[in-house]
Amino acid sequence: MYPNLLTTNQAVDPVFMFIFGACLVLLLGITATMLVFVFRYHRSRAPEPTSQSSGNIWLEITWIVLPSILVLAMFYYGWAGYLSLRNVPKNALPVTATARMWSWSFTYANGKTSSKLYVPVGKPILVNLVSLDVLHGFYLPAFRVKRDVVPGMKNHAWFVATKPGSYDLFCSQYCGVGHSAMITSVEALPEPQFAAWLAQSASMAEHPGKELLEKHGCLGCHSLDGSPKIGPTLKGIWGRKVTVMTGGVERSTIVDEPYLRKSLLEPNADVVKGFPPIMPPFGKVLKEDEINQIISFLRSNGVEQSPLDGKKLAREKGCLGCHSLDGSVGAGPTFKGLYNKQVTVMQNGTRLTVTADDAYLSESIRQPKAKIVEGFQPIMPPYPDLKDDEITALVEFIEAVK
Amino acid sequence: MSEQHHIISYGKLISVWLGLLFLTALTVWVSRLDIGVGHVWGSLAIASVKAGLVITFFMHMRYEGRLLRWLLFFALAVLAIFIGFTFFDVLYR
Amino acid sequence: MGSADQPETVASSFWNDTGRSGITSWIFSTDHKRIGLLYFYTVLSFFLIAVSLGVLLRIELMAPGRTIMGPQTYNAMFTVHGVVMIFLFIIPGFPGAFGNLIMPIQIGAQDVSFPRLNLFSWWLYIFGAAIIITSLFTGGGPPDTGWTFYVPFSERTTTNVSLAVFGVFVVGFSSILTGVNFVTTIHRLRAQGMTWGRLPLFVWSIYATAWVQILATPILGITLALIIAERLLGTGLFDPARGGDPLMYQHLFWIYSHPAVYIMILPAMGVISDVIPVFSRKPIFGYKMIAFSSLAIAAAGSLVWGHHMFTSGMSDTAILVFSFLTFVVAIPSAIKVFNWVSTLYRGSISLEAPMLFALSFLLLFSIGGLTGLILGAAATDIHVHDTQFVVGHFHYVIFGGAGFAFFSAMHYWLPKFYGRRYAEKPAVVAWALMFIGFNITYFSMMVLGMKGMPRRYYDYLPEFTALNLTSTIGSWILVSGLILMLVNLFRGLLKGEPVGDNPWGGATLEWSIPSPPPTENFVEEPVVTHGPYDFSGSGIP
Amino acid sequence: MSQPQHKDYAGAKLGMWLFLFTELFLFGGLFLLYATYLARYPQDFARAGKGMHIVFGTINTVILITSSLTAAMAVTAIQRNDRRRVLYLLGGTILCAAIFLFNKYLEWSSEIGRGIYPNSPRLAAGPPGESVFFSLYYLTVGLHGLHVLVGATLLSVVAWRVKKGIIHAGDYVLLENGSLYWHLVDIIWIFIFPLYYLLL
Ligand code: HEA
Ligand code: HEA
Ligand code: HEC
Ligand code: CUA
Ligand SMILES: [Cu+2]
Repeated sequence: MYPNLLTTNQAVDPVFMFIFGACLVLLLGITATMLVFVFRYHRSRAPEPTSQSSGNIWLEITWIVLPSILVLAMFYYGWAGYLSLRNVPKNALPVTATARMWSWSFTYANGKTSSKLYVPVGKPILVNLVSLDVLHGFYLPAFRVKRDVVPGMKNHAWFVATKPGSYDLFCSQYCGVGHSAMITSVEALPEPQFAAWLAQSASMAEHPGKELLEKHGCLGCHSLDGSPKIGPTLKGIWGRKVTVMTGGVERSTIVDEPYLRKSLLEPNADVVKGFPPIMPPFGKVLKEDEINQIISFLRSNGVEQSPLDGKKLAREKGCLGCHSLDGSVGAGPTFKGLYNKQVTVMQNGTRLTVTADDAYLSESIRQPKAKIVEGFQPIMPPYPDLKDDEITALVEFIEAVK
Repeated sequence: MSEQHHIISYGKLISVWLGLLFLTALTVWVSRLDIGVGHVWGSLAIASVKAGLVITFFMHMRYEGRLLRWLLFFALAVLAIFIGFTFFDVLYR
Repeated sequence: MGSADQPETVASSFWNDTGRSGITSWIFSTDHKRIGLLYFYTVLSFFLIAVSLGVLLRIELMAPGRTIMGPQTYNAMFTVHGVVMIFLFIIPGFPGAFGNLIMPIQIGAQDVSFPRLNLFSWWLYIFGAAIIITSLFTGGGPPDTGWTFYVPFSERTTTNVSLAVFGVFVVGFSSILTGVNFVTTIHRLRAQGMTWGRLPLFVWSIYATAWVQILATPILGITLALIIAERLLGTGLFDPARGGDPLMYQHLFWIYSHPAVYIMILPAMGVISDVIPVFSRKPIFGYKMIAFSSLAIAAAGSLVWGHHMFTSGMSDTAILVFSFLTFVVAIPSAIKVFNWVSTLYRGSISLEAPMLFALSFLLLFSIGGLTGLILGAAATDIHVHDTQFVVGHFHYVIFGGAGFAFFSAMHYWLPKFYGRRYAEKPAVVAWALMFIGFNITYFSMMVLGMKGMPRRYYDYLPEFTALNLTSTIGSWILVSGLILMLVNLFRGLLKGEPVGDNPWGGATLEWSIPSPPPTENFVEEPVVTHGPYDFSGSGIP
Repeated sequence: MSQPQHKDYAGAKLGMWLFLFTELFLFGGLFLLYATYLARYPQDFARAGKGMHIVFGTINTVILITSSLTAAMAVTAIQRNDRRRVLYLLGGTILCAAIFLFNKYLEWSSEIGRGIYPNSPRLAAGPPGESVFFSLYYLTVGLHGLHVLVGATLLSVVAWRVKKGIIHAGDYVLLENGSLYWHLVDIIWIFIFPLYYLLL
């Protein structure tokens, strides 16, 4: 397909051959000479030394100059090969690899994410490396490619798979307990299959939350496009900082789930500054799951979303880097049979036993440091960008792992 | 004790001190000038002269044997290399 | 140690002719020989601890998945293994033990320049070691960062990194003081006639090492202090979120730690340069070149630290420079190897234990060094960096090189201080076991690395099973050899045949004084009239 | 023991110089970081440097230079066997050290009062280079302050020994080494001063 393309293997392997070859010759030469001398001049055969020579300037010059030339050649080939590793072909397909303790996720130009690196055969891939926490290493032994993934730094690597197949992808830079489990693979697919894979994304239905907004007339007072109406616009409301009047006192708060819920049920408890207290309470009108759907819609800022797959999420967010599904103990407790189990946890230095119900599980995900399961280290990172429905999906997924 | 010890007169020490004070004033004055990056090199140059004075007279280097001078030079050169070589990375990244 | 190990039959020697007795006559002694033995035994104890950890690491890796420990334990274990081996065994080992025991005698001095400082160094070492050991059992548990303490991980982990790092800091300070002491001693206390051209090569190598200790160790000190500051004060100097750069940590760390590998190997090369001529009864070939190449390695070796960072995202220019310089350092090592081999030519070679260890050093160090070339070349390092190949490389140079030289030195010099010697046959058997076991263990690791198995992996894919198992079995052979060697050596030192003043026929000064030496080393100040390898002048049969 | 306790004067001084090298390299690591971060954040460094108390810096420079003078004069004085004067001069050095540290204390309190200290919310909110600058500033100056403290203690011990007559015109290597150490502390400051107070 790209006959003239230099692959990373072609850049590196000859250098290996050359240096290994030279070293082997040297090593065998030195060993053989040594053994011959030891044998020939062993005290049993040579009771007295037959020479007291203490040097020979020409010999020494020879073995300064020759090795110098040799190592310079090694240096040169090594450097030349390295340059090809750095020269990214122009037509390379960009993919972003995100590393975190202890999992990989790959993002393609069209926004698709995956926990394995799918690539088309024969096309160079440019991997942009992003770390969310500590150092990791992006290592593809099959392609002789390695680059550290450094937080705050834009590193990249490129490679091309010439044959379809599955290749190991390791984390090479030590990054903590899950380091050796931070393994995934490169899946090289023939071009058409890859294109199909890339295009395939779950077809998205209209979000049920939006229908509810229409149905209950919310959109009469609130816009979805940022324009002001009687009430504040709902565009970008999630996470927004608002100033509200609570019982006549001014305070500022962040829009989150409890806030939205309260805004629907008792709209006049917190009134956004600059707006009249005229919104009716919806407590009698909306059912619990409808409220959840509305909140989930607002949370997604009106962007349509596919229903969440907890298992996929758990893999992508790296939960499975620490939590197993088969009962084995990793860096964190296993998810298997966790739901409704009695767990012993440490909270602020006191030991207590709790039931792993929905509330506990979502707290464990939101604030991992709040309750630490006995026998584990407080290393689970917080996930500030996990949205509520994602957490719900995760909890549901955990519930399902029996 | 076998070695000879040079005694530096108070007068000389005080003149070195005056020199150091003058250089301090100079470096503060230079820092007010508007010469851009020149400041870095200017103030470092003045600081080096000051350090040189301290080493030469206060620390008696002027009256020491060759060995110590060489060693000092060597140590400073190594430090300069440590810092300098790091710039092969920092400057070209 | 203590007076229990003291050979009973010796007359007046440094074992018994001091005023004090009991343990305080040791731990407060300023005699370089006693301090040397103190170092020797403490260093050896740490070696045995770390070696046991190494064996446990291998057992864990025997099969994929969990074998005997969990990942957190494994990570802590290789960290402690590395830290203890590097900072408590091999770096203080040569200068502290043999540098102290031998160097002053070889230059014809009664002691080092600052004997009290010397004792203080040992105490600092013990103090630092105690802190490191304490850090394993307190706080958040043993550190799990690897011996390199890379940020940002070392700043985030909840294990007891700060304390361990502080311990290493203290040990580093001890190493600095030893270096200062030795450079001064070699400049000031050489006996009459002991010109620079007549210094034994071991002294030359200790001299070069001492310079590295002086100039590189402070950088480690400040680097470790910065880790502590980052953890405790949150200075953010290496934290990208606050403008820091994690790579600057790596620069600082390797500015010390690459030269540090020469702290490990240079004295070892010195031992080899002393042992090979004696057992060949022939002057060393190219004395000047070997002496000079020690300095050259120390100097050029300070300029190559970047070769540990080829994949880190360092600039390509820096890779060019550091890769080039890495190859430059290989040249002085090559000179030494060729000169050692040439020394054998037309000699009269006797294969006793010290010589066997020395010759196997040649082989193992060459393998280790040549694999270093693979690592030094930019293209090939990319593939093998952070894999088992690197682990193989450095065990070849450190254990196969420095370690085997240490064993050679133990067999060669310890009889001098005990007046008794080990039995030859078991020593040879032990050597053979170790040599074979060593190659099985570490060669397998190099192959694993070529196939792509990363290092610091608690678990691995099934395709790596066979070689890992081989390596583990090799480590057991190695263990049996080591145990046999130590048992035989110490039995011999305590109960073995007495040796004369000069059992091997050496020409350096330590063989001209009684075994064990008297406290003041030389009854009258020696006047040196011939070179260190001039076997014709020393009246040997 | 037959070993005559003869003093190796040149050896002691060589040893001291070697030790000073190691101190230099200890600070060298911080200077290395300074240099590289200056290359990366020149603007931020300039802005941060403007916020420093140049008056404190200058006064402290003068104080340290003067303390160095008295330390150097103390060596001359002991060579001339003028022990009383040695004590006065060393006293002067130690006094300078105390004033220096006191000034430092005032300066730091004022900065901390303004919300400038490692990991402070103010620095966290500001540009990254500024946070790096001040972290380095606190570390370098803190380490230097520690050395001032150690140096002053050392010189006090020396002064005490001079008083006891252990150090005298015939054997004063301890005094000389103590003052060498003090000069090193001074030299380090001579570089810290322009780097943190005057640059850009
Ligand atoms: C005793 C310790 C020691 C010694 C002596 C050496 C010696 C050398 N080392 Fe090694 N090295 C380590 C200990 C040591 N190393 C350690 C501990 C690490 C890992 C650190 C970590 O990450 O944990 C490491 C890692 C390491 C790396 C980084 C690898 C990576 O992480 O990617 C590199 C890269 O260049 C390297 C290169 C070399 C070279 C070129 C030499 C040269 O000095 C070797 C010179 C010797 C020879 C060349 C052989 C003898 C000569 C001949 C047989 C004659 C013929 C030779 C020629 C013609 C050239 N070493
Ligand atoms: C002086 C240096 C030195 C020495 C001698 C050794 C010796 C050994 N090391 Fe080494 N090792 C390091 C320095 C050293 N190591 C360093 C610096 C690292 C890197 C750490 C890091 O990544 O941060 C490392 C990492 C390292 C790893 C890699 C871990 C990983 O990346 O996953 C492994 C794995 O096999 C290993 C194994 C061994 C073994 C089997 C030995 C064997 O040679 C041990 C041989 C054993 C014997 C000969 C047994 C003797 C036993 C006894 C005498 C029994 C007495 C015991 C009791 C009474 C309880 N070491
Ligand atoms: C860095 C490793 C790590 C990652 C990644 C991680 N966790 Fe955890 N998790 C832990 C650890 C360790 C604990 C136990 C300590 C604690 O309670 O904080 C834990 C505890 C939990 C608990 C409580 C379990 C119990 O037994 O009570 C839940 C639920 C949980 N995690 C869910 C998740 C989810 C969902 C994700 C991904 C979005 C995730 N974790 C990602 C390490 C991790
Ligand atoms: Cu991520 Cu190792
Ligand atoms: Cu190195």
